[in-house]
Amino acid sequence: MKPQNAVITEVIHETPTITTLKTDIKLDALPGQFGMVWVRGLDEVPMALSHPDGITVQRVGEATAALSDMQVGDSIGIRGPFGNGFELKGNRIMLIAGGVGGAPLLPLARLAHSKGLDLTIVIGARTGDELLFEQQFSQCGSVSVATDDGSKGHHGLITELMNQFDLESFDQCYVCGPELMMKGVLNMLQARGIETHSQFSLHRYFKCGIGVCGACTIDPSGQRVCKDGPVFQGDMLIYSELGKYHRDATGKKIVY
Amino acid sequence: MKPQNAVITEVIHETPTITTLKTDIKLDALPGQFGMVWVRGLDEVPMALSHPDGITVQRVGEATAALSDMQVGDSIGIRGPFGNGFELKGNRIMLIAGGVGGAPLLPLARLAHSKGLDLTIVIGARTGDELLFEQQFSQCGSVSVATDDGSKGHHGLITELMNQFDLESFDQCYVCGPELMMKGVLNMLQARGIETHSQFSLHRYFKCGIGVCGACTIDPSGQRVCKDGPVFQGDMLIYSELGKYHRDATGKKIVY
Amino acid sequence: MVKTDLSVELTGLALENPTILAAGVLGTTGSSLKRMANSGAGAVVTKSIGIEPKVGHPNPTMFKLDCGFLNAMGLPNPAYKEFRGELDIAKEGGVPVIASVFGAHPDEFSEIIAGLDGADAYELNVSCPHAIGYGAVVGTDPVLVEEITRAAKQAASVPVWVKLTPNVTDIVEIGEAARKGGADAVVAVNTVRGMAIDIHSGYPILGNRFGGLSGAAIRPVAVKCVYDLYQALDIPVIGVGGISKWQDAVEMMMAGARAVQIGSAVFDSIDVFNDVTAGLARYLASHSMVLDDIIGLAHRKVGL
Amino acid sequence: MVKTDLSVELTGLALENPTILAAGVLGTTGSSLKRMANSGAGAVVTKSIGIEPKVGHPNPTMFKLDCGFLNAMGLPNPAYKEFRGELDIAKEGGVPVIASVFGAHPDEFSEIIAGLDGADAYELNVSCPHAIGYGAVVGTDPVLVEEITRAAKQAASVPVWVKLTPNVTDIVEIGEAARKGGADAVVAVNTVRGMAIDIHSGYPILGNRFGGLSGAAIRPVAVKCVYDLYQALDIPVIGVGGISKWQDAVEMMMAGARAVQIGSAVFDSIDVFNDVTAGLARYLASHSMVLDDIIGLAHRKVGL
Ligand SMILES: Cc1cc2nc3c(=O)[nH]c(=O)nc-3n(C[C@H](O)[C@H](O)[C@H](O)COP(=O)(O)OP(=O)(O)OC[C@H]3O[C@@H](n4cnc5c(N)ncnc54)[C@H](O)[C@@H]3O)c2cc1C
Ligand SMILES: Cc1cc2nc3c(=O)[nH]c(=O)nc-3n(C[C@H](O)[C@H](O)[C@H](O)COP(=O)(O)OP(=O)(O)OC[C@H]3O[C@@H](n4cnc5c(N)ncnc54)[C@H](O)[C@@H]3O)c2cc1C
Ligand SMILES: Cc1cc2nc3c(=O)[nH]c(=O)nc-3n(C[C@H](O)[C@H](O)[C@H](O)COP(=O)(O)O)c2cc1C
Ligand SMILES: Cc1cc2nc3c(=O)[nH]c(=O)nc-3n(C[C@H](O)[C@H](O)[C@H](O)COP(=O)(O)O)c2cc1C
Ligand code: FES
Ligand code: FES
Repeated sequence: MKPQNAVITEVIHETPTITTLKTDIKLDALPGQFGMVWVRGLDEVPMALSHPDGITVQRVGEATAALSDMQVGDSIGIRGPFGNGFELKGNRIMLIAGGVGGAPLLPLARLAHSKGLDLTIVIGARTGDELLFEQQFSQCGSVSVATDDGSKGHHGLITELMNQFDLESFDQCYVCGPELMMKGVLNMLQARGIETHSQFSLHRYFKCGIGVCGACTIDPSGQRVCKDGPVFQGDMLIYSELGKYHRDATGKKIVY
Repeated sequence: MKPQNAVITEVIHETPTITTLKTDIKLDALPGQFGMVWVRGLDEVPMALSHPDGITVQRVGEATAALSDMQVGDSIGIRGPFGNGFELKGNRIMLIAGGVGGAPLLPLARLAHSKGLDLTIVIGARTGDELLFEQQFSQCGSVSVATDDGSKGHHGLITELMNQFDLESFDQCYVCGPELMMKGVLNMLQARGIETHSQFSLHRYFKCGIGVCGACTIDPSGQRVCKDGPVFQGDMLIYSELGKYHRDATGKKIVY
Repeated sequence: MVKTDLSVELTGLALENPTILAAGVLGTTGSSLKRMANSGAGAVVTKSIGIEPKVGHPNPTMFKLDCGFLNAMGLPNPAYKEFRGELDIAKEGGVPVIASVFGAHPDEFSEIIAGLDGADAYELNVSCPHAIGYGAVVGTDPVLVEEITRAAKQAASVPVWVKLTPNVTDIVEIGEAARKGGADAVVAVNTVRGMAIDIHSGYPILGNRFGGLSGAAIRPVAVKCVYDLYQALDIPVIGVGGISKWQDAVEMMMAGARAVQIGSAVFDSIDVFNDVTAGLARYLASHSMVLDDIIGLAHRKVGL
Repeated sequence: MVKTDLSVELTGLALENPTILAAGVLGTTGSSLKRMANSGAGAVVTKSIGIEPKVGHPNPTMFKLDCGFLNAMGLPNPAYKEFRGELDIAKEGGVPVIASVFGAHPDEFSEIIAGLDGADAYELNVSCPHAIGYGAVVGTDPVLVEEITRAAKQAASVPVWVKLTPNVTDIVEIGEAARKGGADAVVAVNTVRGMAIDIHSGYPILGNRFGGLSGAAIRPVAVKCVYDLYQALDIPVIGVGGISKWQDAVEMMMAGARAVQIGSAVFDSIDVFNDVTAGLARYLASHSMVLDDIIGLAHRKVGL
């Protein structure tokens, strides 16, 4: 499909580096699915659909800066929804969001809450100001917070915070955040033998976004993050490149 | 659409020059619709779908000769159904078939009969042997026959035979046959002011068969016989080229 | 509601709207051309007319694919003498009538143009991909294209458009040859060479074995050709290839087309001209733009 | 039920079935190539690899159209030194691995081939339509194609295939140049040049503005190219372009392809190789034919 035109209707500054853009179009997406967001004349980048009609962008480079600076009335192109999305399983679930990783998890939290599920949500950030969607998540379940600098909640890593819970008591864990954090979470789950009860949303360099070009495939399965993912069950990732390396736009391996 | 493959399952010699080919495919056609019948390696010609699974061919030239000589197990290609087909109107109807013009009218007779309509069927041919579908038509309504040589039925033109009927008493007349015969019928209906109650199936040189190339358009309306037709209401034809001229494969006018 | 103005001046011709019936489609007779004018076409192009009558290739001559259409008509036409009278009837449609002309060398083009007097413009078909000794052979040679255009310009007292084939390594080279020969506009594109085979039997489906691809399948090809020609030439480009919706017309005009031709899409409906025109008008009104704003817009967006 | 034999000998390589993963599609990594081998491909072709790392064009680099796909990846690749290791992983898939190679002149091709030792064959991409200074520029010049092929043949101890662009006036001329240079097979076709414009903004959609059309839209174009090449050359032709169903593979083989490559159709399902193979087997069985019976059948039907 060609990109749909989406006009910005609302700009919400969530944190000093993260901005939500609401638009005039709704995409009928599953939680965890993404869109290819086109900043015309510049670049097209994958973004989780944090809202049916919106995305939540962390400023990291050129395209995300342009998005973060958009005003109401500006427009972008969106192709999607793409990818598989999260699958709700069980009654008692945990969501683990690191930084902008909260973006794909917010619609999941809302869906789970609307179905009456018991939600425990662990969110982490570098610093208190950067916590994403704390308030929105609170409306869906009980929220625990960790910050690297201790400015809010637990001082330290999300994984340390997770240790305070009886992880085996959750039917499913849903995870999105920086790769090394996700690797840490996966290790914890694996240590407890419950990695099959987890779903991770991965990040790789996307070109086509539709499963054809191969830019986003991961080793050793050859699975395409854009089409077979971005959500993978934890056990599928154990012997994978996750946390070891990823590839840049040329296809070259970049070691973490 | 590409041609469908149709394997000949039955060959019926209807008259010395007319043959019905039954095939292993059924086309869901309205009476009066046609198919483009491909004799591979030779030509593709329009043929009324005289049966859901068959056509009825008069030997006139190369393609029709090849079709007439086909054996069970041979195959042809068919694109279709194309064109508009006849529209059943009223309770008491007359069918007027000259020669192979009976081909598009047979499925109409069968449909009308199945709906309990009152059918009067007038069929004509050069000679008695060449009368097409006399028996099949008899199962649908009362049949009158005219032959040019008087070998069967009325000796003379179909139009003379029609004079024996109270034409105004029919809700609709359906006509297919040689062009000058059709023109004669149209004149008769027009003289009685009932040309709006008639439908004529026309014959013009077809190339594309799907309304794009323009080979089959008639003057002065520019209507396409293959797509807007082949069936036209009588009044649409009064000031037309019908009976005056048609065009050959180059587009040149050939005067009748 | 104010009616949006879609009129466009094209090589001196005044078109009420920028949609034109493409050559070879419903252009066999004057009546058919008139009907298309009455169906909303801003101008109509005749079937390509030659010097001698031609019956064209054996059937099948055209069929629909999942994506687009294939045809190999083989330039059937009754020759210009026989066709001349159709022009007068076509002109009763009240829109410019463009005579499409094909030949094997410059003199033939001149002779036909002289014989088909009364057309509002001529479109030189130097691009038919499936007529032996004509068409593609002619249209792939820039020297010949320039000569033919020059001869046609001399013979004609009205504008001359040159219709280009996409089946060349560099369409701009041919477009430049046409411009040098004096073309008032180029028309891009004719069909893309293609072929389909009947898998039940192994026979090529077209009577001519191969032919030209048209319809939605070739729109991206046409858009690219129009884009390149607009960038290279200082004469108008008329875009044709796969237009069936108003969105397609907008895209083609943004690529640089001053007007568009529509061919295969009459398959779906001959109302396509009215539909495209209505959509264009709505688009322009809702964006507060006029036609000139969208013509070539893609070039201005990327800063040429 | 006896399993129909679909194995085919192709330039000395033994393929279990005649479906091959096309270059640039899911061929960025060894694991991905291996996965496609496991999904039923009879052989796999890598992403085109060059001499220097390239990030390729900015996104959007590919999207789906109503008819086909447009892409302008811009030959992203990590250069042959970095890629060498992926070949070994790919070979674990158990099917022939063909390294696709691109460059600007003969020496580059030689250097890359020497560096990418271990491939079962090389496919020379002289046809990418959207890499400045590479690809189409190279692939449209018969002299250069012949030289590149000759240099590649000298550097390689395994078969060399040459992949052709359809964006030329006469693909047979280029195919003949490849054959003269010693090509073991030609592969036809690469993408057809094309472009699409975003009508909401006027921007060309592809980051590179224009790119290559693939998928169903180009199948008739590819079939025609394969038909012509089969007729003209005495080396095998490998058909690629728009194949997504077994019927498409039958058609391409009837046109003359000894094997087929499948690219864009992985969009619908990576099971496409198994599906096409299963359909081919059913077709042959029900017609009591073997693969050789359908290869080039369209030529035999019309008596060449
Ligand atoms: C499935 C998925 C969902 C995502 N969802 C979100 C989200 O909801 N919110 C958010 O802020 N970010 C999200 N991202 C990350 C986002 O795509 C990158 O931050 C963005 O592409 C950076 O672009 P840039 O031009 O600003 O940065 P650049 O300066 O171009 O690059 C910075 C880094 O961003 C990443 N990046 C750049 N281009 C791409 C690309 N085409 N594909 C993937 N990564 C790229 C690379 O790691 C690169 O090193 C998601 C990524 C994926 C794969
Ligand atoms: C809508 C329609 C339905 C028809 N239904 C039947 C039918 O059910 N049974 C039947 O026997 N005939 C039917 N015909 C006529 C039939 O198409 C021609 O008899 C046939 O095309 C002759 O082909 P040929 O090669 O045998 O003859 P040729 O020697 O090629 O030509 C003899 C004459 O047949 C006509 N003809 C040839 N090719 C075509 C063509 N492509 N399109 C139209 N006419 C052509 C011309 O008048 C020509 O002068 C129908 C025609 C039309 C338009
Ligand atoms: C049935 C048919 C006949 C055609 N005949 C001609 C012709 O005689 N002369 C010509 O220049 N182009 C001819 N064309 C090409 C069209 O004018 C047009 O360039 C092409 O079909 C692409 O446009 P489309 O996709 O809108 O059909 C023909 C096309 C079709 C489909
Ligand atoms: C995303 C994408 C990337 C491609 N990259 C290459 C490439 O690197 N080298 C090459 O020779 N062809 C490349 N191609 C062309 C394909 O190999 C193939 O020739 C073309 O897509 C037509 O086949 P298809 O219709 O099955 O996709 C690419 C095609 C696509 C869609
Ligand atoms: S980004 Fe192209 S396959 Fe995933
Ligand atoms: S035969 Fe082509 S329009 Fe009727």
